Amino acid sequence: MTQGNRLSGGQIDRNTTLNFKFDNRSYTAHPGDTLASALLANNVRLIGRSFKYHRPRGLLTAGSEEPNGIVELRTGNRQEPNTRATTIEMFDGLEARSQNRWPSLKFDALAINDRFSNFLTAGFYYKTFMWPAAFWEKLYEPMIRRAAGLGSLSMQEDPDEYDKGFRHCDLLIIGAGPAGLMAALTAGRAGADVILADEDFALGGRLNSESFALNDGTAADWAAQAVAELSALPNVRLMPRTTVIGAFDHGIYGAVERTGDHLASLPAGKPRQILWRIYTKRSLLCAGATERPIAFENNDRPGIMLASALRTYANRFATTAAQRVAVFTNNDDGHRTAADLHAKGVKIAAVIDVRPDAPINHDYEVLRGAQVSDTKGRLGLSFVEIALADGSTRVLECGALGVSGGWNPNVHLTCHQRGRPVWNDDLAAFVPGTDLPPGLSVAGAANGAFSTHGALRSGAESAMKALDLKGSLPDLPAAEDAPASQTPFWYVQGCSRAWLDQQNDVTVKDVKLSHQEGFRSVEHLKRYTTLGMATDQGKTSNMGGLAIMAELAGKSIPETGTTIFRPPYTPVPIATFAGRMKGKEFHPTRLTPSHYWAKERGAVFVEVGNWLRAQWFPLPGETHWRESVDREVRQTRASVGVCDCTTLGKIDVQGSDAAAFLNRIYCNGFAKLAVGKTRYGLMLREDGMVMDDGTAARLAEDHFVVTTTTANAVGVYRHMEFVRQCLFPDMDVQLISTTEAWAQYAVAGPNSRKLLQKIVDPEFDISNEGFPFMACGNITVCGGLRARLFRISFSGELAFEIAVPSRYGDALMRRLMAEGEEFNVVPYGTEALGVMRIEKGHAAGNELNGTTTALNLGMGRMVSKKKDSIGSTLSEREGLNEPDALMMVGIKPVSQTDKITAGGHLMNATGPVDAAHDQGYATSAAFSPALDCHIGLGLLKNGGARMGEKMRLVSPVTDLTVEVEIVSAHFVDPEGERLRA
Amino acid sequence: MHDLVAITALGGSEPRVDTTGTVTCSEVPGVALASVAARLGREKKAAKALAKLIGTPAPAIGRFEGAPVAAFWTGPDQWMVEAPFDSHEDLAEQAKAALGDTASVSEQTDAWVRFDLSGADVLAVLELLCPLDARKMEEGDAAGTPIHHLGCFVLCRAPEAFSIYGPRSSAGSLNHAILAAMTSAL
Amino acid sequence: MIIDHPLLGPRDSSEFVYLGDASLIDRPDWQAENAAEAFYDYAYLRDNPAGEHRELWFHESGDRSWLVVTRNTMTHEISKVELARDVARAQGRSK
Amino acid sequence: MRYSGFKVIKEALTGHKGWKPAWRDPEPKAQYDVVVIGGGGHGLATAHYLAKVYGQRNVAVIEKGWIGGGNVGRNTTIIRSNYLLDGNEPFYEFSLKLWEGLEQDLNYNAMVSQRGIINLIHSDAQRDAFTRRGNAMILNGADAELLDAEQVRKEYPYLNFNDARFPIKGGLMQRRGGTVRHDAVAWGYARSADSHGVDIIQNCEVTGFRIEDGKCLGVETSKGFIGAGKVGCAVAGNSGRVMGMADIRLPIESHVLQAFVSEGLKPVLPGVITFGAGHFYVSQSDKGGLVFGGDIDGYNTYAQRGNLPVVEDVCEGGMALMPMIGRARLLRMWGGIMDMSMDGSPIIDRTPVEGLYFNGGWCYGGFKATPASGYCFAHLLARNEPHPTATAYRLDRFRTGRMIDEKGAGNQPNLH
Repeated sequence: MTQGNRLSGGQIDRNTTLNFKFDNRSYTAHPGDTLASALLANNVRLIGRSFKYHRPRGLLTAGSEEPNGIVELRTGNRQEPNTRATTIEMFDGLEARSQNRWPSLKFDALAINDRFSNFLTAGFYYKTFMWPAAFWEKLYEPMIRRAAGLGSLSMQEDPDEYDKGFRHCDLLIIGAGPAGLMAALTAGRAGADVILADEDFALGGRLNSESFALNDGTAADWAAQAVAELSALPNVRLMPRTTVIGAFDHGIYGAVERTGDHLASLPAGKPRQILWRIYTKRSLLCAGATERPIAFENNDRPGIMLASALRTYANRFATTAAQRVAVFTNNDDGHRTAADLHAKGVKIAAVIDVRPDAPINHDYEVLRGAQVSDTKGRLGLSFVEIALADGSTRVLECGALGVSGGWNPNVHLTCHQRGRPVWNDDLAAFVPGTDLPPGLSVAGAANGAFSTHGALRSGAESAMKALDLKGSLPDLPAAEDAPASQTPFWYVQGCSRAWLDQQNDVTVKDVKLSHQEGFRSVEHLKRYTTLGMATDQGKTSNMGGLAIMAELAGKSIPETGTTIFRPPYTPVPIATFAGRMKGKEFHPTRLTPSHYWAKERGAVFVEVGNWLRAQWFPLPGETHWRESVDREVRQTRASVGVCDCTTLGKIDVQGSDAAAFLNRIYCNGFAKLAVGKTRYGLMLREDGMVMDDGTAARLAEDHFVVTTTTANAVGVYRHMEFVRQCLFPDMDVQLISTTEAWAQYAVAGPNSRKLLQKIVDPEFDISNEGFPFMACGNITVCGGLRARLFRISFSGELAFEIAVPSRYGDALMRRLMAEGEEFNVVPYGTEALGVMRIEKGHAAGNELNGTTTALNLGMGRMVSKKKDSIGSTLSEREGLNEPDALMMVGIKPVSQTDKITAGGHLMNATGPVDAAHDQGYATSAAFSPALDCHIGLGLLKNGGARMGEKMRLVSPVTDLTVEVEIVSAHFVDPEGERLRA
Repeated sequence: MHDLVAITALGGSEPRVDTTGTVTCSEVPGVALASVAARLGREKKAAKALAKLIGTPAPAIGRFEGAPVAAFWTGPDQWMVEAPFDSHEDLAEQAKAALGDTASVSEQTDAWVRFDLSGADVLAVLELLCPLDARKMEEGDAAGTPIHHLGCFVLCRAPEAFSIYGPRSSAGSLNHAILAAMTSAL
Repeated sequence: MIIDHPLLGPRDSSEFVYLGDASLIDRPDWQAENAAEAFYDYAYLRDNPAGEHRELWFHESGDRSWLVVTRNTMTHEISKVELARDVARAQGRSK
Repeated sequence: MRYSGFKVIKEALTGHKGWKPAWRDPEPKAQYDVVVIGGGGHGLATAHYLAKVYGQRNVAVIEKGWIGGGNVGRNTTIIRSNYLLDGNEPFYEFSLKLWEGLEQDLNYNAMVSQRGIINLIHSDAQRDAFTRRGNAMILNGADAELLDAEQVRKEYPYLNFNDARFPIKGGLMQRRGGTVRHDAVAWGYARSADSHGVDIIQNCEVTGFRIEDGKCLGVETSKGFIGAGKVGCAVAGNSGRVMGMADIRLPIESHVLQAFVSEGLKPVLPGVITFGAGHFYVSQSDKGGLVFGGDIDGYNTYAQRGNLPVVEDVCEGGMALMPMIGRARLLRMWGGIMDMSMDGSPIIDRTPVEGLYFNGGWCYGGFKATPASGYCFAHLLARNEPHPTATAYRLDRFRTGRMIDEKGAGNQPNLH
């Protein structure tokens, strides 16, 4: 069958034929079609199944508010579940499948649920599946979960790219219907910086769906002319296929542009969608209105649609759902649908109008004061049963029924900042309230101006007002100006299985039960029945539910509640919010200056924050990482090793008050540090806990270089700026990060001086006398390159840190390796670094975990009581100074071969092993080549007084219990002779 | 003269240049940088001294001025001085000499990577990168902004010609982001 | 959100890092008799108002100024933005 | 009325005429023994345990809106007891045990679903920290398993094991963790409390306390004065506002936490996953929606809505961790107001005002605590002393330096 339901006219390109597949059957369509219109044109009414009862479902609407016509689009790793057929722009080769059915759409096994619907009422699951208790998780829940959900993910990585972008404008106009276009023309002609966004691929809104005239041409012609004029204005940006999804604080709007969804395939590197953050001075919501249905018995059969949707399909897409159509309405707009379809040659079975005084028509029958009382048709509508005004019943044969219960303004975005719409009695609908997001105003049907003239006028007026334009209104095209008053008619009395939420299968009966059981507030109603929780977010169902609840409660609708909406306006792919930040690009990668060299050396890298650092440097023949690490440690301690420590934060602290400033920042004293000297510094948070540690080198009277740990570099800088600007604003001190400016390498081991002497320019004396432990200074290397040298040691060996401008870091590392050959120099990575610092008993990240005090780390005496420093006062609280406070200790296995597990808990040698008897825990552990056994650092209650005590280190989660001895944390060279050598 | 050979921020011996459509992105290693922060109470003197160094009044908020030695505003009474690397590798020393004790100076040359982005459609690339309204930027405008989580500076050198300074260690990530935006937009 | 930086004009809040109540400027005197209690109050207790709130933001991806932003915690409306350094000085903080 | 499968069938066959309101809608009495402010999960649970366990039936719960409208109705429904510190772990394990018996206790199916929660590990330091935590859990009587990367891959093969920026190196699994149907928790507690005589009074806002001579005599409300022997405050994000009426400043700030749900999907995720290198955690509801969240927005607020940067941050985490969710659509986002405390742990304690008790500071961990919070608060209200599992949750712990800081973030609430 080829497009048997095509009508004449429309805005489709008949010259081009596109092929597509639905449920593996091939069909044809034309550019300008949506999947929905193409399916209707091919006489496909059955598209899906509902969530709970698996009832047959067809299209209800022609827009993004669609609850029923949702499909799985595309194939393979581009499979896209729950996609609204009404918004899928047709492309050649499109493939779509129905979902939530098995084995097939026509014969769905779970349709049996419909037979049991009387048991599966709202909230039934809260009342049952409780006995026996174990069955819930073993039987009931797995059963429910298997039935859950609609479409399926491919389970494969999404291959497409997504972008994020930022746009700015004076006026954002949301929606390009009559109001939006007129507003854009008004603002654009005045020279304002305008963005006009619309979710549709064709701008014009309902103008594209109507048959009436604007000026001398059709409404669609006028829309096309307006778009052409706007396109020519350099100050106006048109964004079709762009849904404004949310109104966020201070005039920021989120918008999703579908740049690739209408294409069969994307060119390489082009995004499928772009998430725009639009910064606006003012914004104008012209989102139109959505027709609302009427609830009646069995109103959910495929073929029963909103009347305006039937009209859109006929006028814009040149198609009809059936050749014989009836309309059920409570207002004049429904009659427009009948007239338009009739004009296109579709047989109108009748117009059923609840109003006794409905207008009559000579082309087809109008049943005044009549209501639809039931419908028939297994997989699609075939008959409607009508209760006539005189009490008799009549059955009409028809393949489609257009339903019109009036219109609801699309107020969604006005609610995004918790604004509440207000009830308008004339319209019998909620209209935007007064508490709109700041900067936003509303025009056109979204503001209750339902006639075309009203929308055009309101668009122009609102644009002028938003931009504060003077002068008279622009000329408006002549357009219909039908009165907008509506008399509500929500549901046919006596109906029971009458659907409100067609996707989630919420019926009038469920609302009644909800009321009966006390779930009467709107929020309770929604949550108890799941009304409005489906993928359409209740755009066509919330109002009906609310109206029925109001009637049951004997209150007015506004007394009962309002329906408010949250972002996003329509669902957005998760990938769109993520943009490019995925895979390896999730976070920026920071490379050290020696990275390319290390890569050549075959280093294994590890993520440390955003940095990639060399973890170890395996040599050929080494099969286990421990071999490499042990070698690096041994060789460093035996001769000399080099490690890139550029990642440590470096902050230049300058100014005449620099020393006084550091005195406040560090808990230990810095005022008296001599120029050319470095000192270890311990930094507390104001709550007395250790924030960070590092060194401060005094390069000049008014110039320090402060180092921080890699992890805390950013936080410490921020903290120092806080102290500088907010606490001591009159200190003469200036801060700047120089972390990246300098490539800094630790050169450690007994031969480190000898190695450095080969590259440090001869005029600089780096002998033990000329450059003693903790010395620092500006030097030059390799014939005049400026450099900084610090005699500090993390490894416990004689050691230096040398820094050169980063661009020379690669060359310096190569030079150190070349010059060091005679000393058997070894590059070492973060693992060996970690081993050596544990052997030396230096606290690092595992100990500086934000809950340790200076006292815990064995540095309690460093906290000076003679001066004010951040954290010193609160560090004195009793709870932080108890006799059994944790103290850092060393941990050694009693048996040389036992392993220490970081994260293991310390228990007394005898007695129970449980939380009540916990004595502390191992913070860090490593194999020590120096001691030839595993060692660890730990925090132990009253640890300072427990040296030599035998304890148990237990780690039930790794199934280990080890007998250990508590020892000093300084395993290697406790007197510090090596580093002073 | 020392004998160490520099590499660029992207790790090459030569700067990287990429063109997509009308837009070219060039890595620019030939630039020396030094930060200048006025000492407390010496703000006016520092600005004067800076003016002397760059040959034009110290840049106002959000601006850059001067050639060949230029400066851009980075914070209250703070600037970044920029000059050709070959002639000014010791820029920090020169700046310190010029500013004396009116300001703190730090070498910043290798703290940053610079990419120059130019071409007719450059705005379409920039709007995928940063929240600045680059359309409104004029020659001589400079602003700090995040690009893909990186703290950067964007300088408008001329209509359709911008410089982006980003953290040197993340040069690869920043370059990737710029090239991806170029492919996407052009 | 948009923070209207007193020097730079409107900037996206994602360029900033939030700290908390601007009362954090009022760090107590460490030598005062009630220093322990005053520091406890300073570090831990908050007015946490539902309404106007003065708070500290750091322009991390910008000019590295700390700002005092007066913002309504019910509506997010920002009524005032000041340089924290000026505020601190005005409140008598010095060195 | 007892709920059961039998009852459901009987009602189905007789036109559902017999269902009664789940709770009454009473007018407030002049005086109660205990008034609980806040008809959220914690307040309703408190009332339930007060009545059922502690025999206090002259109790009212007063709620300014509709019950269950706060955080219990807007969270990501996760339950777990994977805490590190001794002040916390016994309490949360007590809570998990109460969850395990909840349906039978309440005669209400809140769909407690113990499908396991896994905290992923991406670095050695993280493994050390999770080893310590797992051990602490086991030593406190909870369950924990440390998985290596291969074991994680076996359970969740579609996580990013190919080109992850921060590779998955393992995970800490608690199999007894899982999810619960959040609304049903509020309704179940409300129904049970009501059936034990508790008055649940909705649309009744507290406007002040009547305090004389340092003793709280009751609350002023939009429905008039309600006298009370004891008043318990359990209002989560509104703690600052309500306690401010009693001139009590708290170590608490109010922040917004956003949460997200996707469109309904056929089952993909059996349990709960928490990303260790970004802000993202996710589970799948029985209806098929992916329920996920991340970090708080980070600024003080009482507005129940957030902003785009955090939405993006969370989705970036999601895509980095499981790139197969890219084409799933985010359906709805919402925000809840979190009572972020100064050490990330809660407070259940007396206050300086006699007869006024406080329960709050739950940060974004309040939902899983609901049963134990209610139980312990009921214990405190009934006995005037803390429940044994909640002895550390003292209001004065910041003054004395006995913080319970799981994250080690210190006195900055938005970092917890």
